[in-house]
Amino acid sequence: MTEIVALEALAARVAPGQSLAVPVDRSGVAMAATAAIIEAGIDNLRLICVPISGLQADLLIGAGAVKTLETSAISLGEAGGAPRFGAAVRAGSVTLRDATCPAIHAGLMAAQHGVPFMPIAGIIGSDLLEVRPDWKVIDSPVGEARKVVVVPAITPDIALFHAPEADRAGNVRIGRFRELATMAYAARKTLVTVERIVERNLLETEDSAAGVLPSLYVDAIAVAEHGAWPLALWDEYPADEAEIARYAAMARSEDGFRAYLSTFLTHRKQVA
Amino acid sequence: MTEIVALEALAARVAPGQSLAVPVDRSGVAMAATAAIIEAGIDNLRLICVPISGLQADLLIGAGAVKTLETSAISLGEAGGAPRFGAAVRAGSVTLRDATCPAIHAGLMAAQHGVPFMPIAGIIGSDLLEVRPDWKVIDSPVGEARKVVVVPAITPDIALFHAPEADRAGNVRIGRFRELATMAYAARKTLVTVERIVERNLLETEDSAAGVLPSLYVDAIAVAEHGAWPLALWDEYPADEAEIARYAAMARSEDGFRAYLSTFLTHRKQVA
Amino acid sequence: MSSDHERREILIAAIADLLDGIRHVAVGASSPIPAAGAMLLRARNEHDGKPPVRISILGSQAHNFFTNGGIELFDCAAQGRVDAFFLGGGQIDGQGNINLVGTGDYPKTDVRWPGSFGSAYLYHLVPRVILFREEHSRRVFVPKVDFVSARAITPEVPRRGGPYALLTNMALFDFDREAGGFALRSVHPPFTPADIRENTGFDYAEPDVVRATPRPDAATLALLRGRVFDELAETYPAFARIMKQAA
Amino acid sequence: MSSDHERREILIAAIADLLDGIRHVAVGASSPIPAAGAMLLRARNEHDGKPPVRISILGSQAHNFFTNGGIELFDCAAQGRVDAFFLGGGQIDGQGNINLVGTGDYPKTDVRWPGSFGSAYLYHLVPRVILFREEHSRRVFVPKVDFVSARAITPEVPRRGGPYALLTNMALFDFDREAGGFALRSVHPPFTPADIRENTGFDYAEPDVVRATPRPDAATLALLRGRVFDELAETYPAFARIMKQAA
Repeated sequence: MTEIVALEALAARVAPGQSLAVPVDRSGVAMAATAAIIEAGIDNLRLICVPISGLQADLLIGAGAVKTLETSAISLGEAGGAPRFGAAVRAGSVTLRDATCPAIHAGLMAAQHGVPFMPIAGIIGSDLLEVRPDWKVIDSPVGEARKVVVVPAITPDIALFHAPEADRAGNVRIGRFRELATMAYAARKTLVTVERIVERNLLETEDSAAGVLPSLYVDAIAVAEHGAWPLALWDEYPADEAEIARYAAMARSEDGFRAYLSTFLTHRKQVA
Repeated sequence: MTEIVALEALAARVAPGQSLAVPVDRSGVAMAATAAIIEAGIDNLRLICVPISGLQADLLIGAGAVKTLETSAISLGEAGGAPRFGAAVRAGSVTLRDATCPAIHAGLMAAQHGVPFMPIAGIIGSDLLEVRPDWKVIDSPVGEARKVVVVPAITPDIALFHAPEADRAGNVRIGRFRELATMAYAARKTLVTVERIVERNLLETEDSAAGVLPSLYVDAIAVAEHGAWPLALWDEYPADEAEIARYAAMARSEDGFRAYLSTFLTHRKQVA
Repeated sequence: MSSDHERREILIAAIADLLDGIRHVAVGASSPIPAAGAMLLRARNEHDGKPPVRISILGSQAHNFFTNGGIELFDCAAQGRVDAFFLGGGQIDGQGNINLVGTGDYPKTDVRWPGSFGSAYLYHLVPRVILFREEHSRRVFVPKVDFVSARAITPEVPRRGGPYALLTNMALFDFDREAGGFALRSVHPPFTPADIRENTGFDYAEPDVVRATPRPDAATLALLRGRVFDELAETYPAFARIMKQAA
Repeated sequence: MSSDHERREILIAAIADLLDGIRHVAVGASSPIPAAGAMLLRARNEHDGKPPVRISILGSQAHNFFTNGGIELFDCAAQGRVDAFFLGGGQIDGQGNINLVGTGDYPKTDVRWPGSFGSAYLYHLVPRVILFREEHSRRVFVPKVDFVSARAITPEVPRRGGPYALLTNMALFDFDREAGGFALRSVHPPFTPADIRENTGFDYAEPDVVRATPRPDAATLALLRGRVFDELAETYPAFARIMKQAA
């Protein structure tokens, strides 16, 4: 059953060396929990971006928490390239597992369906196949003779995201952002931060239930108000573009990044 | 773009010999449209039950409209076995493609993802593999050595179901019954009957959008009030158990079935 | 056994015992006795301060916490999130194989049953599959099924799922995955081990002393006839009413 | 070209022309010019009584009619329901291959870009992929990309998708799938074919007479500066404001 815990306790459920799946910015990123993970010194993470990431990945990389990085892209969007990602690539300090968006979804779906792999359209001819020897090209076992790419199942140790609300039973509202459900189905444990806990049962009506991740898949929930800041949360609040631009500028240097990180962690504690 | 048409015009979009995917009773069965299809004399259908069926399949089989039947089960539920299905099996008048529920979902998902096949857990050792030579057992191309079943993509010519409501743009409310979306993604054309057309935009809010099949996947919609009768429609109306029991009793004989069918088709016209 | 209703109470209590220790049990549609067994376990665990039990009843509104359509139960089982499930069978054989398709030669079977449903899949994936078939006869329990909808043992492939027990109107069997067959655990009064042998078409192991399936004790009956039948009434009103009236 | 804003109007009109005949175009996030081109086509079709155009803008609330999460665009393309899409590239080569990963040797690339996004997939599946890259330089347009994020031509596998055209600040090229390369279609004033040759690192076909990319006509400009920039403001307020002010 889902436990409702404090943010620090939630972060403490992530162990060094675990694989951690996180969603794209627009789906709801657990930034407050990310701060708590960095503060707790959890490192050697194998980060899986579903299917891309930005500030969250760059902060974790800059803080030295990431050992391997599976992603289809890392970008700060309008604010430009992700500076700590770029620096880590140049330094060779993070092992890259470059991917393409639907391949990450397909890998998670393999885990969702309990199969070792998933076939996927396209990709043939891409150098991604050279740098991802775990992806295979096979002859289709059915239908007309043709090559098909297959990708192995992705079973994250932890899925982590931020959502507007959960109910007391641990059901979480995810709206149309169904990749959050896919992450949770695939992961061994799912940790969720929310803006608020609501007293009604989110599964009560057919309408409200359609956008819900059932508590069956949710191990722990922590309340973190404004928990996606400075990223956006759906139609709850927009991204703090100025803050992201400030990060982009400061994180160009290692020292600037350290200064930003220190303020960011302090800010998180003041809010909590 | 989605067209809103009359029920007869909707039924006329199904051509003899096409493959027709229909959902399990609880998801919303287009019974009024089924009557219109029978009335129009559309036959040689390749019926795909997602993943099982009952009265709808038995009526179509009894009316001689079905050439092949892909299903994981046909049953009238509390009312017992499906008599025309049983008779057709004994007579050998319908080609059976016996399946197991998740294999039908997996086949549709292969079509959804545009791949020729989908791997699926379990099944090994079942005689279904003997009677479904299109299902293959392969060595997993990734991970540890093991056998895995793969099923070919199912791309229905038509997906047909009944739902409570659609908006003017053709967005259809499907709630939690996401197999309806899977059917529509996989199918070449999707036909939907609804209790009513609503004036609001079903995609307007994050909450209402979560349970919507977008109009992109919907070719035509017809209004059919009480269009699932005598089957249930979600929490809109319960199944008419007495009517289904009456069918079960009458359809034991060919003559009884004919008599029932005649009344059923008449009833449909009176409602329309 | 003095009445249908007492027999059912024994079956329900036996199911609750078989489910002991699980976290999540899924129950098919139209399965009031398995559902009642699951609810009895849930009530008992709650009463005893043991871990909570989650019950999914397919097709039920009140006991449905799935939101991803018809595939979700199957995915959930594949993820290892379903600990127990119930399967029946038109035929069940001594190797634990079940037939939900029909008798005679496929496809023109002499008797045709609805079909395999999800059995071929779930039998591989759910650790405790409880075979539940009320009719105990040589027609049902055969040496070899005519069609294997789902096979119990497949050494050629890793699996966590398979048969755990077989419960009928007359007896309870354990399934031994090592031996690949059933062993009689207990016989419901007033039946005798000889009755079981006479009505079972397949061979099975039998201990020297076969115990009687226990009748539910007073505490169990109190829970069952009170809270459990009330909860059951949401999904199976007719069944719950009959059981409460008889009690 | 007298101004940034006129150049952009030419690009938007060129995109609308390239999209002519499609039913559904998807536009990536942060792509105001492609989005404006798609909206211009939609407005023009509506005005001319031609079939409606559906526009999906990734990450936009107003232009999002997907309800199945991040996979839906990709599934939709695989189902043949997306007719056109835009891709850029840190490098694009004469065979139409694109590089979104970086320059130099992988993984310790000299310059690292964000990554391949969905390109390796969508390039196979979307019939009209329009390569849109404003910077027209030998740094971008190279003989051979350092990393193939997505390959344009793969005879070893059936595909419906691939590059259709390449639009830059200076010129418009067609992609010839048979020949496996680009052909210059038109040059945006005031540039000359010689300017294009000088700033393009890969070889391409060039007709004897190269026409100038047409400036949008009055009717197009009216639609663009009116309705289209208003619609665009929902998703790209800053861009739409600048364009309206300049017009």
